[in-house]
Amino acid sequence: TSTSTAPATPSATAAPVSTPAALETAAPTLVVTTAAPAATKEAVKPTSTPKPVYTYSEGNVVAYTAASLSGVSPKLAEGFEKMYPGHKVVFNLAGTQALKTQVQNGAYCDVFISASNSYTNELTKGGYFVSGTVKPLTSNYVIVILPKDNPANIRSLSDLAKKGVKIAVADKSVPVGTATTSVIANLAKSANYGKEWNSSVYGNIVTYETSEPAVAGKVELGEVDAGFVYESTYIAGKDKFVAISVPKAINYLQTYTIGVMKDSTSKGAAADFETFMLSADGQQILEDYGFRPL
Amino acid sequence: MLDAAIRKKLRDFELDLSFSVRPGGILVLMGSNGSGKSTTLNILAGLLEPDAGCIRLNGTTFCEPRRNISVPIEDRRIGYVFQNTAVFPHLSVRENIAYGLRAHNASSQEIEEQVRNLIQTMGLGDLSGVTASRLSGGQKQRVALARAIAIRPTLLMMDEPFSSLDLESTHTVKQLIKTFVDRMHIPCIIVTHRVADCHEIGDRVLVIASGKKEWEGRPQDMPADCSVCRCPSGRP
Amino acid sequence: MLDAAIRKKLRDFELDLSFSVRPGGILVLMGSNGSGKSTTLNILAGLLEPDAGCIRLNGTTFCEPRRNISVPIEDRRIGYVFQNTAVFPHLSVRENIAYGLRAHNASSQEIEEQVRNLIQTMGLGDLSGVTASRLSGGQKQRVALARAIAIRPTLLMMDEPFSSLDLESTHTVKQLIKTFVDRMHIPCIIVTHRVADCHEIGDRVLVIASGKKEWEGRPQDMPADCSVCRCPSGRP
Amino acid sequence: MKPPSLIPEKYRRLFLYTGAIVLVLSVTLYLALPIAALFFRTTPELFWASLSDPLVISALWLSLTTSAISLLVVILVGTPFAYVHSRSAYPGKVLVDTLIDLPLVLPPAVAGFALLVLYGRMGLLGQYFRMLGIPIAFTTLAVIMAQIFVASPFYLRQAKSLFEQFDRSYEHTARTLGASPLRTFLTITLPLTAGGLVSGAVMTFGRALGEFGATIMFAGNLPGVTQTMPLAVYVGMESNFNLGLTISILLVIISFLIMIAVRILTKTEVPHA
Amino acid sequence: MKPPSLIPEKYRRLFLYTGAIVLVLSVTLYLALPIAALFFRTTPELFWASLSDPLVISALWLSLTTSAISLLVVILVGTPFAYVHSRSAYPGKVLVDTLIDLPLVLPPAVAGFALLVLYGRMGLLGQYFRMLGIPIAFTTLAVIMAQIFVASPFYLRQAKSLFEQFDRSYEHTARTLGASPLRTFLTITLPLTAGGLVSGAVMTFGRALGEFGATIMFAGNLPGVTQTMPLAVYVGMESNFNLGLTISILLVIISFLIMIAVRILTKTEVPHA
Ligand SMILES: Nc1ncnc2c1ncn2[C@@H]1O[C@H](COP(=O)(O)OP(=O)(O)OP(=O)(O)O)[C@@H](O)[C@H]1O
Ligand SMILES: Nc1ncnc2c1ncn2[C@@H]1O[C@H](COP(=O)(O)OP(=O)(O)OP(=O)(O)O)[C@@H](O)[C@H]1O
Ligand code: MOO
Ligand SMILES: [Mg+2]
Ligand SMILES: [Mg+2]
Repeated sequence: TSTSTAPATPSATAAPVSTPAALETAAPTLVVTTAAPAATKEAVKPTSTPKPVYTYSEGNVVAYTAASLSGVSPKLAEGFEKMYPGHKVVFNLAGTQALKTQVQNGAYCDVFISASNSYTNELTKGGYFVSGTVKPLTSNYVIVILPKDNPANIRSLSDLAKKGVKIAVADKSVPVGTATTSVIANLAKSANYGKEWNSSVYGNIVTYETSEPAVAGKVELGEVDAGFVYESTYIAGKDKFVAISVPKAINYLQTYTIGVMKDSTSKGAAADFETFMLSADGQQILEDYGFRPL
Repeated sequence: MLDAAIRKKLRDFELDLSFSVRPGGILVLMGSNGSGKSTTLNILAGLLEPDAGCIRLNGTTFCEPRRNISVPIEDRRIGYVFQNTAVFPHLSVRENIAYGLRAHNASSQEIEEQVRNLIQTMGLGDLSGVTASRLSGGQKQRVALARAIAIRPTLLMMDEPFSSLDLESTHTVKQLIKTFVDRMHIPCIIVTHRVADCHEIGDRVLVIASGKKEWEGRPQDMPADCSVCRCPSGRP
Repeated sequence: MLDAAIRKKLRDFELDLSFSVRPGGILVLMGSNGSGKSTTLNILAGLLEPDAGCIRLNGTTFCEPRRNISVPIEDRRIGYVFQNTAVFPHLSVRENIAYGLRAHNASSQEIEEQVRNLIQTMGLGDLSGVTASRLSGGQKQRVALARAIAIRPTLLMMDEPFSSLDLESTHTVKQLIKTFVDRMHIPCIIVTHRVADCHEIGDRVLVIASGKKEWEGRPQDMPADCSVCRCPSGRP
Repeated sequence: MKPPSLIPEKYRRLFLYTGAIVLVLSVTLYLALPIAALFFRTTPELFWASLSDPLVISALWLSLTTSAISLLVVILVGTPFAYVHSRSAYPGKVLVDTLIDLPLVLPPAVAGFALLVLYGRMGLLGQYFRMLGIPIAFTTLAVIMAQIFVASPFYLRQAKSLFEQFDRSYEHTARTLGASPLRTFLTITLPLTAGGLVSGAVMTFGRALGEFGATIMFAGNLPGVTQTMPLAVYVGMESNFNLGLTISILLVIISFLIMIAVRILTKTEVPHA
Repeated sequence: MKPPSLIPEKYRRLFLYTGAIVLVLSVTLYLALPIAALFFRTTPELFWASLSDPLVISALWLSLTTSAISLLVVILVGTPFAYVHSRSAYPGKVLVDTLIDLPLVLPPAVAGFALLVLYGRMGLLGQYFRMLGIPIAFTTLAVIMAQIFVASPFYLRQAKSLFEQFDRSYEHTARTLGASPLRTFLTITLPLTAGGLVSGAVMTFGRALGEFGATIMFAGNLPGVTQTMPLAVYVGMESNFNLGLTISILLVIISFLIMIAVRILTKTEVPHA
């Protein structure tokens, strides 16, 4: 939309780190949950390998983190501090596109968690990461959420094209927005929907938000009838939303990456944080919040 | 005919006066500093509400707190020259004088003529286009006077109108006021500290002290022991 | 001794004057409205820069544009009473009078004493704690005078200081000024429109017209055809 | 009396002048340099390219029209309000005074959220508007409402304090000369406070033109409908630095032109009494 | 003369009063209702819970301290600047006047961006600061710099216009009484313009406290370092509306208290000449 131009290429192949969307045959239905992992309420087990080799002052990690991790971030901090007593992490949460711009203009951080391969690649090309530290972290599918009371009575993805339905999406400069754009394009290409559906859906969009949680917020308030967000947001907020899943075949699997910054002054702690995030404990927390393991 | 009876509590004393001024008559209001002269005029003009009393001009009640009557300031058509002149600083001399005429919807021809006359009579000829904030003290005073007279008021009140005028202007202005009041047949009140002014222009004098009437009468009857004539040195 | 020679282009004419005032002497400055009296005082005080000329007080050059000299206003120690009084509206009568003393770092005892004396002499006794914005016209004028005298100036200048004063105050104030100027042995300039004032308080008179000297001399020698004495009706 | 000597005086002036120059320069540079820096980062080509982008044009147009409407509403309602408020004593006046200030300290996003809670589809009032078939949130009307909410205090405060400090004797004189309260206001009070009011209006217009947080919360971000310049810049800048940059410069230039126009239009010097 | 009759006068008054009441009520309600609506959406429990959240506390503390520092800097530098500016004629004065206004119309995000382009690590000046080992962008200093940049015009404009309109004869009198320019300024000009200056300071403080766009661009959103209340609210609101809401209410209450404190502190009535 609007003024953004550049990274609008949703093609999964363009991004080397990306994982192609897995296939799933499920038809689009009003769902309680998709094939999402079961939310385990079991507490994070303290790891058996704490390595407090760094002094306390070295233990502060600044993590620039994609906004879609907002909900899970306190749990991640808790888990990290449990695994590495003495370490601490602070999150700067914003749309990946904003974080990227900040870093390119001199913002200091130790770890960067991106929700988009194209931004990861852009930063990698710019030489911002310690080489070899950039790793896939987790992944996420796009899903359509509706307010609990479903005021527009949306039963299927076709209903999104009904006249008067209000839809919120993220701007295509936001990773989830990129994913949304390609999901809608894929749906439009499929037989069930088509061009007309496509233009009606675009006609129903009332706002292009600047981060993923902002889309969810508009839905939660009941101000829009539907919003395109990540699965994780729906799973973590099941009491607030109902959802319509998008078949995996035509969905878009967004891959998150994590990397340690070259300018980091506490690379050790940063590496520890990355280790934690990729550890079983870290991955479990992400899964609990609806992220898909790689 | 102006009939006024006013009562108002001030900081240091209570103002309590009643007096009348006949049409064509000039009442000179005298009294030492802070005796309540300006306050009296402000009440007559409607800028201050009295606590009690009644103000009637030509049979119309302007103000009577007991009956909850108070005619809006702009409908009283009183020509009032303030002690501080209050010429409008953003308007030219000409526009200052025309202000009241425009407010009363005078025709532009009438305005033109009136203003020209007044500017000439007041000796403001060269200054008609000058912004009023750039005038000297005496020039401002003359503009304020011309402005008040221009609206052909039904009552004319002036607070120390000669204080900054030079001798020649004082004389001209006095003549002008006398002629105007006579021709328009309206009551007029002038506040002054100079006994000479009473004799020259007043036909009645009201001396007040601490808000109360001390003496009232014809100028020539003024007693020498009156507070405003008394002079410690004996020299008048 | 004040020696002044000033030249300044004004809107309608050029001000071009030179005069001297001896210590203890009172010069009465007269002239019709807009003749440049207030402007002259403003130049002496340093509020306006003259185009040319030289102002010297007791041997010190206050201002000489040619030599690029201009002593800051606050170092001239001139007591100056403005035509519009300019009493500080946010300060009480007492604080208005004390203002200059505080600026000159007088001891608090000295301030206390001076202020008490002046309030009494000026007849402001009951008003000492009143905020100056709530004073009557004449009361403000007396505060302005007391304030200027309080700093024991080396030159005293007053712009129509009696215009709003009642007869008694006028007399008191004149006495006060005469005594003060005499005792402090300083030059003094008073602007007025009343010929009577010249005789009562002045020892020299300077009459200006359109910024130029018209006549200068002793009050008793003032010619009857002088612009400020001339009166169209013949009555003085 | 301290005899005024010449040398110290000379040095004192030098000192004063230097101080004044340093002061003026530092304030000026602090405000000017970042803006100048923007110009260093773009090229004329990029600039012209962005100028021909229809989305930029529509955002610009939307911004200017909504801000102008907001300003108009604020002036038309706010001026009489401020006058009545400053001229009368009524119960709860202090409360109203404080309320006027509140939107100033409210983070814009919160302001937008508050508007949504009130006028949104599910909002306290919004549900009734919805029944009447009048949508408010996510419309251009919402953009204007958000701008008015966050920007009006700047005008209201200014107008209030101007009217409170205005010398009443001018108004009184005009009334005795036969002018109605309205006429007095229009011919005396207004011209003599015009300088300050224009200053307040400029602040209000500026705040409205730059409004972001409340707009995106309450009105959303839809090109052509609710995407004002700040939203376009924000969205654009995050992904495409240079585009954001050129739009910003465009906005700086337009702002500059508006400011200069205001300055010329209000050149009529209003002298002090 | 039109004979003033009594009945029409009575109706006129009624009409005027009704108009005035409607006016005051509508402005008050427009500003008050959205804020009141916020209170409807929270519960005391949520409110107390958010109060004990360390992130909320640190954001609150950061906001209050940075805004206070910004205000202090603006007052200390801005007051003498505005005075010098309004009292002297110098070449380029019109330009400086316009520059002061520019940050007003600049969308805050663009302002933050401009600061980044200048002081950022790669910035025109920032690279030299970096060599000196002084990082600016994305530090608490950047928060303050951003606040000063966007908020100072509100104070500067106000102070400028107050000083310009101030009746010089008071200053002149004080000078003849022996007061230095500084003393004159402190004892005469300042007390007589205090009401307006405080109003300007409140606007500046409010603008700094609510600053969002420039801060997130230039200083980032790092809890404890650069995450001020508006940023915390924004982030909080995105993930948890009720949390964002309660923080907002907290901010409203604090703002309200500050406003009332200012009102009480400046109660000393400054009468007009
Ligand atoms: N704004 C005000 N607030 C309170 N008291 C005031 C105000 N203005 C004047 N006063 C007081 O009211 C009394 C009457 O004042 P007023 O101005 O009527 O006197 P005046 O007779 O006109 O005196 P003057 O000859 O000095 O002009 C005085 O004691 C004065 O101090
Ligand atoms: N601020 C100003 N700007 C321009 N011209 C002015 C200004 N103030 C006064 N003048 C003009 O300068 C001339 C001299 O004015 P000045 O005030 O010195 O007269 P004055 O002798 O004091 O008169 P008055 O007896 O009326 O007070 C007059 O023509 C006046 O109109
Ligand atoms: O970078 Mo996000 O998580 O798509 O807002
Ligand atoms: Mg009086
Ligand atoms: Mg004069």
